[in-house]
Amino acid sequence: MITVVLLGKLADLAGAPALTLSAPLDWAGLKAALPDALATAIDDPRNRVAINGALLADKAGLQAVEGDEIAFLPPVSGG
Amino acid sequence: MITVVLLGKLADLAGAPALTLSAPLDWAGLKAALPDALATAIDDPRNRVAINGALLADKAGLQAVEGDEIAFLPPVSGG
Amino acid sequence: MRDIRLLTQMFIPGTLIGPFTQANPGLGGVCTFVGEVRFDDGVEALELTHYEPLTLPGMHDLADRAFDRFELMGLLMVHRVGVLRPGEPIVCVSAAARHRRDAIDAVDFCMDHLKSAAWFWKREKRANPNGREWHWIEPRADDTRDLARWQS
Amino acid sequence: MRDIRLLTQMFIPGTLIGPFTQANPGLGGVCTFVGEVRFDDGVEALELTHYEPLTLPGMHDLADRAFDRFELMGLLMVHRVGVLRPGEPIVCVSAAARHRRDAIDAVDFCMDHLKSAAWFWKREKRANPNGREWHWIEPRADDTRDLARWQS
Repeated sequence: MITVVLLGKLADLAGAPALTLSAPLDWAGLKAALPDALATAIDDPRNRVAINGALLADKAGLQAVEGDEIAFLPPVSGG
Repeated sequence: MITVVLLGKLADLAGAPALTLSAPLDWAGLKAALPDALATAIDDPRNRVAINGALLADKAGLQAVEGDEIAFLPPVSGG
Repeated sequence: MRDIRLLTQMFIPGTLIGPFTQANPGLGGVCTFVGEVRFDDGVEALELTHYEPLTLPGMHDLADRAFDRFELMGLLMVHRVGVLRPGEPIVCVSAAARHRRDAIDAVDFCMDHLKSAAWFWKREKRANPNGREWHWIEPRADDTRDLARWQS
Repeated sequence: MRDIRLLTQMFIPGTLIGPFTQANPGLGGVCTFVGEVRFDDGVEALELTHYEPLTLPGMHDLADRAFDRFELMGLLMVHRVGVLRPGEPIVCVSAAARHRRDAIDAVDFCMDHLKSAAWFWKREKRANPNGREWHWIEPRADDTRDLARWQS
């Protein structure tokens, strides 16, 4: 299993703060497994993606395996 | 009587934090009544002069009468 | 003295700053900023979410950069997460240094980065005629501008 | 809330800042700077003289300018005079505002002016092989430069 953690308003798009998906997943597989609105949102360059706590410089290169945690991080809120 | 208050290192030049002089005094009279070193120091534009708590823009225009307080203010100390 | 924390409960800044100051003997100055949840019209609560694997390491990273950039003796950086009510402290940054410029600038630097570059997401609960709703707070242009001051 | 004081006795900044913060409900942030007498080699005491008819009015004048220049809710400005020992607080400036930039900049502004443009004279008592002597502290170029930042 792969856990997807959704931060900020991306959690609203998913309707939940976390999702569980089957391993393994590449970027295309991940998007196919997500609700449409969320799949579109994570392509937006302002939304960052981390795997196991490390930000991805190249989202499309994502390779997630069993036990991994993926996080979707929208722009942080100012003060 | 006129009180002369000496601040900072000007008090060292006078040997006391305050002096008492006879009224009235103009700038020349004041300088004549002071020890030489102090008379020279108060001509230095970095040393300011106040009368009754008001800074003088033009020291040479000083006119002090009975009961006045003159203050000699060297540059303030930075932190 | 370096003290970096995420807190899930209400805190009283004075209880942190006294011991922090004591822990940096020989300092010349301490600058402290405390941010509180403002009483804005209709806002009943503020919720801060964070992403644990990034947020605390990000704060430590920011502290490293502050120590590199300024001559500091100590740095305290405490940030709340969870649900806060108006008037509660949300952030406290305190810097101790031999000289005031380093202390003041370090606090300014840390605050600008915590506001715009740290991994926090905020939403506020607002009362309106139809009840209460949570609204996400968007990044502000001001905060991005503040951050740009430190790029040189 | 405006609180400007010259103190002749040791003070504890925390006892001033708590009530000051409470006295400005609705604030977004409070910035505070506390300066202490540093433990410099051989320095046993610092004496601050002031000239009453100019010093306190000068601090009020500075407060007026800070209120004009920044959007402040409150300003606390407390300065010691008399003889202080290393480790004792010498100055405390605290600014409360809706936004952090005003609070931080107001403290910075007041500190720069208190250091270079307020009517205080300092001398320190130093121990040397021949005993103990008082030495006047001269203005520093750094302080004049800091002040020039606010001329624009």
